[in-house]
Amino acid sequence: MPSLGADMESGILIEWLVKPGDRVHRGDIVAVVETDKGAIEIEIFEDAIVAELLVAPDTEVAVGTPLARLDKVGGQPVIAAAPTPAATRTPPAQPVQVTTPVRPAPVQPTALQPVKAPPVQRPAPAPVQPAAEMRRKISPAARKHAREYGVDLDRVVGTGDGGVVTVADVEQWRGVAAAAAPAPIPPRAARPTAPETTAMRRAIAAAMSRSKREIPHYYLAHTIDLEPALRWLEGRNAARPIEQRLVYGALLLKAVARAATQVPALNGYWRDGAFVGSDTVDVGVVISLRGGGLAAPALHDVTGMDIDVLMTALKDATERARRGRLKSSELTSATITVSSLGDTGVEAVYAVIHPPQVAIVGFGAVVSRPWVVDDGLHIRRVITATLAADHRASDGHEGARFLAALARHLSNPEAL
Amino acid sequence: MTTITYREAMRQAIRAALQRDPRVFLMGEDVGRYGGSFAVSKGLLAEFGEERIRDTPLSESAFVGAGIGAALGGMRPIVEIMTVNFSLLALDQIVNNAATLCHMSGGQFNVPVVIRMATGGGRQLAAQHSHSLEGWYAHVPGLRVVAPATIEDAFGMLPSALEKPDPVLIFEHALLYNMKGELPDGAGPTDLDRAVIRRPGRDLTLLTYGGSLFKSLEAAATLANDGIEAEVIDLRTLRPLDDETIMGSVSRTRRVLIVDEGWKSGSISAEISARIMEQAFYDLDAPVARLCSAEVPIPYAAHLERAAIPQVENIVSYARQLVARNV
Amino acid sequence: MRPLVSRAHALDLLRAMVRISRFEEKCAELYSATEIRGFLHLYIGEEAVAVGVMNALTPEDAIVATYREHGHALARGIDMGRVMAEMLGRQEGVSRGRGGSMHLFDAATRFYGGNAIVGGGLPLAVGLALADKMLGRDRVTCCIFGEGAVAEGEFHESMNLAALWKLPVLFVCENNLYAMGTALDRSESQIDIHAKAANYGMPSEAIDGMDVLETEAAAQRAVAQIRVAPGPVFLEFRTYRFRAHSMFDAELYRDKAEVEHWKERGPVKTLVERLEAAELGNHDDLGAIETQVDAEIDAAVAFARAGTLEPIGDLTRFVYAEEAQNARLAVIPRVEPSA
Amino acid sequence: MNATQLKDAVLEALYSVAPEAEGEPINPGASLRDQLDIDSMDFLNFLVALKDAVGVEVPEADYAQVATLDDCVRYLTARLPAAT
Repeated sequence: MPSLGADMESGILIEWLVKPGDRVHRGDIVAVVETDKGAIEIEIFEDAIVAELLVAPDTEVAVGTPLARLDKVGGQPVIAAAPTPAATRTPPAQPVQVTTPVRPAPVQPTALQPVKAPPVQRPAPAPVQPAAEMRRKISPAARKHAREYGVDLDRVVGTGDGGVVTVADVEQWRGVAAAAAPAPIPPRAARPTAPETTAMRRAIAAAMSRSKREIPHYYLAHTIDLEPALRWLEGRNAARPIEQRLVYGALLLKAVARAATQVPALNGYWRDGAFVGSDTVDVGVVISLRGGGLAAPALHDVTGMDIDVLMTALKDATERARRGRLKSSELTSATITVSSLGDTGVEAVYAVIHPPQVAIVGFGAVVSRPWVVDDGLHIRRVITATLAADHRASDGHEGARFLAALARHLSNPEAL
Repeated sequence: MTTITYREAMRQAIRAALQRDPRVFLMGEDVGRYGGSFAVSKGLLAEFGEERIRDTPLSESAFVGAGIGAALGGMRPIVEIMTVNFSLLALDQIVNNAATLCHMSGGQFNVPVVIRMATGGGRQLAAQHSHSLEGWYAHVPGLRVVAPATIEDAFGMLPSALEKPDPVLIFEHALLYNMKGELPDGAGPTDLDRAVIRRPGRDLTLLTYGGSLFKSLEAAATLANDGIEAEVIDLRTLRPLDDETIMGSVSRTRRVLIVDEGWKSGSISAEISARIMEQAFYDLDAPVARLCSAEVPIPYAAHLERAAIPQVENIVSYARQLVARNV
Repeated sequence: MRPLVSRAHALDLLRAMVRISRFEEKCAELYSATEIRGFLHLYIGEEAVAVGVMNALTPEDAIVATYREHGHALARGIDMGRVMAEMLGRQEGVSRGRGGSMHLFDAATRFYGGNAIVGGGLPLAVGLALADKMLGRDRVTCCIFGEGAVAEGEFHESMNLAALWKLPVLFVCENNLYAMGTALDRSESQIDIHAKAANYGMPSEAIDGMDVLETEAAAQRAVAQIRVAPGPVFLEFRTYRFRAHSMFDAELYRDKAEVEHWKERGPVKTLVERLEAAELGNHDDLGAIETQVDAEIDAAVAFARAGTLEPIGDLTRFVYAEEAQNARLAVIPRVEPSA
Repeated sequence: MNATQLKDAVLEALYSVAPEAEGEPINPGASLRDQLDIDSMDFLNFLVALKDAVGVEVPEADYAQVATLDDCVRYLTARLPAAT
C-alpha cells in the first residue's frame, strides 16, 4: 500500500485490475485504492509476474502493507520497494540548539549627534552604578508577600535557583507551613522512608548552609553543676499546683538572657559587614517538630522577665509551634538562640548559628557525675553548656566570659 | 553644522548614494516627475534621469518584486513604497521572496535591496492611511527593520543600509519630514545595530522610536520639573533589537514605559516587554508599562484621532503612575 | 510539418525528455515508499516545453520557475544527483535540503528557483531583466508559470511593467488546462491565454506544447527577437500533465478518456513516430536511451541516499547573508558516491 | 473509673500533647517519652491534662512511676476510690 501523502495512514483496496499469473510492466495500473480524497489508481514500479494477491478487495490496510507477491519474469520473487522510514521523515526530536544569528558587525559607528528639535542633551555615558550593589534576586511575588506580612526580606534565605527568594521562602520564614493548617503528620509507620523534602526542610538546609558558608564559628564548652538549681526547682514545684510547676529549661533560658546582657557581643546580628547589637535579649528557643524540621520562636526581652511569666510564654510558644501558629515576628526577632536537646540524652550540643544572629547556646542532658565540692567528692547532677559564636562579632575571650556568667547565674537560681 | 529638514536629509542621502554607486537607483510611485509623494526625491529626476529615478505604475507587488529581482541581478535598488499602508500589497514579495531566498537557497542568493516607506498617523488620513505596521515586518527573520527619527539618522541610515547584503526596511514617520534639525558637517553612515540613550535618566526608562521619540523627550522634560528623571532610549532598530542597551537601562531605572504608535496586541512593544521579562525580571520594581494606539481603526475626526494615538500628556501620566507603583 | 533536425540533435531532445519522465517516475516510486515527503508536483507529459525552452537559452540567461520545476532543472543541466538529494532532504541537495521539490535553486546555472506562490516569481523575473537592461548586459530572463498564474494580480502587474520598460523577459506559460482542480474555462473569462499579451502590446505566440521540435523552434524565435529588439515576448505552450496535480489527488476534476487522448500525443511518443517517419530513428534508439537514463537515475538515487543531513547547528546560517560574495562557495561540492 | 476508662483517659491526655500519636499502636510496657518523642515540657502538659481528667496530681518525685501506659493506669488506680 503506497503512501500518497504525509497525512495518509491507510487505504482501502477496492479493486484488483490484475490476477495471479498476469504479466505486469513498470507503470501499469494494477489496483484502485480508496483514500480520503477519493479513488486513486495504484501503479507498479517493476516488470514482473503477479504470483499471489495478498489483500482481498474492500479491506483497509496500513500504508506499507504488501498487497501482492510478485515473481521476476525469470521466476525468482521480487522484493518491491516497501516504504522504509525515510531520512526526510522528521528525525527523532533532538533538542534544537539554535544559535542566535550572529549580529552582523555594525558599520563603524560615528559619533551620534543629538537632535535639535526640542532641547536634547548630548547622550552622556550611562551614570555608573554605585559600587555594584549585588541586588538580591527576589521575585515580585515574594516582595509583595513580604510587605503584606511585615517580613524583613534581608532575613529570608532564598532557596530558588541562584538563591532567588520566592514566596515559599517568605512563607517558610514566617513559620507558617506551606499549607494553611500544619500538614497532618503521616502515622509513623506510613512516614516515607526518605524524609520528604518539604519547603521547611529546604529552608533549613539553605539557612544552615549559608551559616556554614558565611559565619566563622568558634566553639566553647563548659560543664555546669546544676544541683543547686534543680534542688531549688524541686522545692518550689512541690509547694505549687501542677499548673504553676516550672521545668528546668526555663531556668536555662533566664540564665542565658542574664549572661547575654553581660556579654553584649553575643547578642545581635551580623549585617552588611558589621555587628548590630540589641538592647534587649530576645531568646530564640529551638523546638523540634515531631513531623521533622524545627522552629525557633523568640521570647522577647527575657533578661528582666519573671520566671513564671517566662514559663507561661515558653509553654505557649511550644504549643503554637506544634500547631504551626507562630507569628512571623516571633520567628524573625531572636537576638540569640538556645538549643536544648537534654531530653534525648545527648550530653553536648555543638549547634549551628541561625543567620543573621551571632551566637547559639547548646544544652545537653542532665547527668549525674562525681563532682568535687570543697575538696569532698560528691555525686552532682551536671549539664554541659556549649557556645557556638561568630568570630567576626566576638572572640573566644568574650565567649568564655559568657559561659562563666551562665554558670554563676545557674548556681543561685533564686536570683533568676 | 547645517540646519535642514528630515526630508532634506533623506534626499541628500539618496543623492549621495546615487552619485557614489552606479548600481544604486530609486524606484517607486511618483518618485520622478512628481518629485515624490513626500517630496523627498524632488529634483533627482532632472539630475539622474529616468533610468535611475523610475516612476512605476501602481503595481506594488510588481515593482517591489522587481526591486528584489534587480538586487538579485546585481543592482542596489532603493524601492520607495509611498506608505506602509500600500506595502500590504507587496507583503508576499517582501516576506516570501526578499526575506526567504538566502536561507532557502542554502546561501546562494542574497537580496541587497533597501525598501523605504512612510508610516504612522496623526494627519487625519483615517484608518487606511494611518497604519504603523513596522512591528509586523520586525517579526520576519531575514529582514532588517530600522526607524530613523533624528536628522542625522535620516541622513546616515540609508548609506549603511545600502552596504548591507540583506533587505533593509526603513520606516520614516510621516510627521517627521518637516522637522528641522542640525546635521553636523561631515556626517556619515550611522550604525544600524544600536539603540541610543537620547536623554540619560534615573527613575524610569522610556523605550520608543521614530515619530514617538520627540513626544517622549517632551514628556521627559515635563517630568523633570517634578523631579522625575526619565531616561529616553531611541530604539532606532526594530530588528535586530538592541537587547544590551535596553536591559542596561532597565537594570538601572527598574521601571519601563514603552511608547509605540502601533496597536498593543502582537506588537513590537509586546515583544520588547516579553524580552525584558525574560532577561531583566529581577531588576523590575514594576510591571513593564506600554502606551500604544487605542485598538481601533484610526479615525478621521481630529479629536478622535488625537485620543487614539499616544500624546505627550499620556506619556507623562503613564510615567507618573509607573514611578508611584511598587510591587 | 516542421522540417526535421539532424538525428543526433533529435536523439539529444529524446534523451532530455526521457531523463525528465523517468526521473519523475522514480520520484513517484520514492514518494510512495515515503523517502520523499511534502509535496511533489510531477511534470510528465509536459517535457517537450522544458526541453525546447531550455535549449533556446544561454548559460548567462536566467530562469525563474515554479514548484513543478524538476523538468526545467534537469533540462537546464543541473546535476540529477543533487536534485534527487534535495528531494531526500540531504545537504548535498541543490538547496542544502532546505527547499525540497518545490524550491530548487542553482546559482551556477542562474536557476532562481522553484517558487511555491502562484505568480510569485513573475516580479522577480522582471527585476532580473531590469538589472540586465540597466547594466547593459545582453541576457534574457525566462519566467515560467502555469495558466493558473494568469489569474493572479502579479501577472497583470508584471506583464505591464515588462512591456512598459521594454525588459528582456521571456514569459513562458505552460497551459496544461487545469489549475490544480479547476479547468481553464472555470477560471478565465478569456481562455485564449496568449491573446492576453496584446493588452500590453507584447508579441505572443501559442504553440503545440507536445511537440519538442515546435517548442524548441518557437523558443529560439522568441529569444532571438528579444536579443534583437529588447522587450518581452509571451509564449503560450498548450500542453497536458499525464499525472495528478500532486501525489494525493484523486483527479475528480477530469475524466480518464481525456488523459488517454492526450497520452496518444505524448511528447516522447510523438518524437519517436516523427523519427521513424523520417527514418532518422526508431524504438531501439528509445530503448537504448532508456537504459542509459535508468543507470543515471540509479546513480543519482545512490548519491542522494548516501547524502548527509545538514547539522542542526547550521539552522540559523544564511538567515542573513554571510560574506555575500563567497556565499556561493558555500554550495556543497558534488561528491562521487563510492562505487 | 475502671481500668479501661482509666486507660482511655490517659490516652486522651497523651493525644492532647502529641496529636499525631492518635491511631498509633502504643506499647503499654514501653516508655511513653521515648515512644512518642515527648520532652519535659510536653510531659508536664500531659500531667496537667491528666489531672484535669481524673483529678490526680503527680508530683515530680513520682515521675518515674508514670513512665509507661501500664504504670499510669496502675498509679491512678491506687490513688482513686475503689471502682463503684
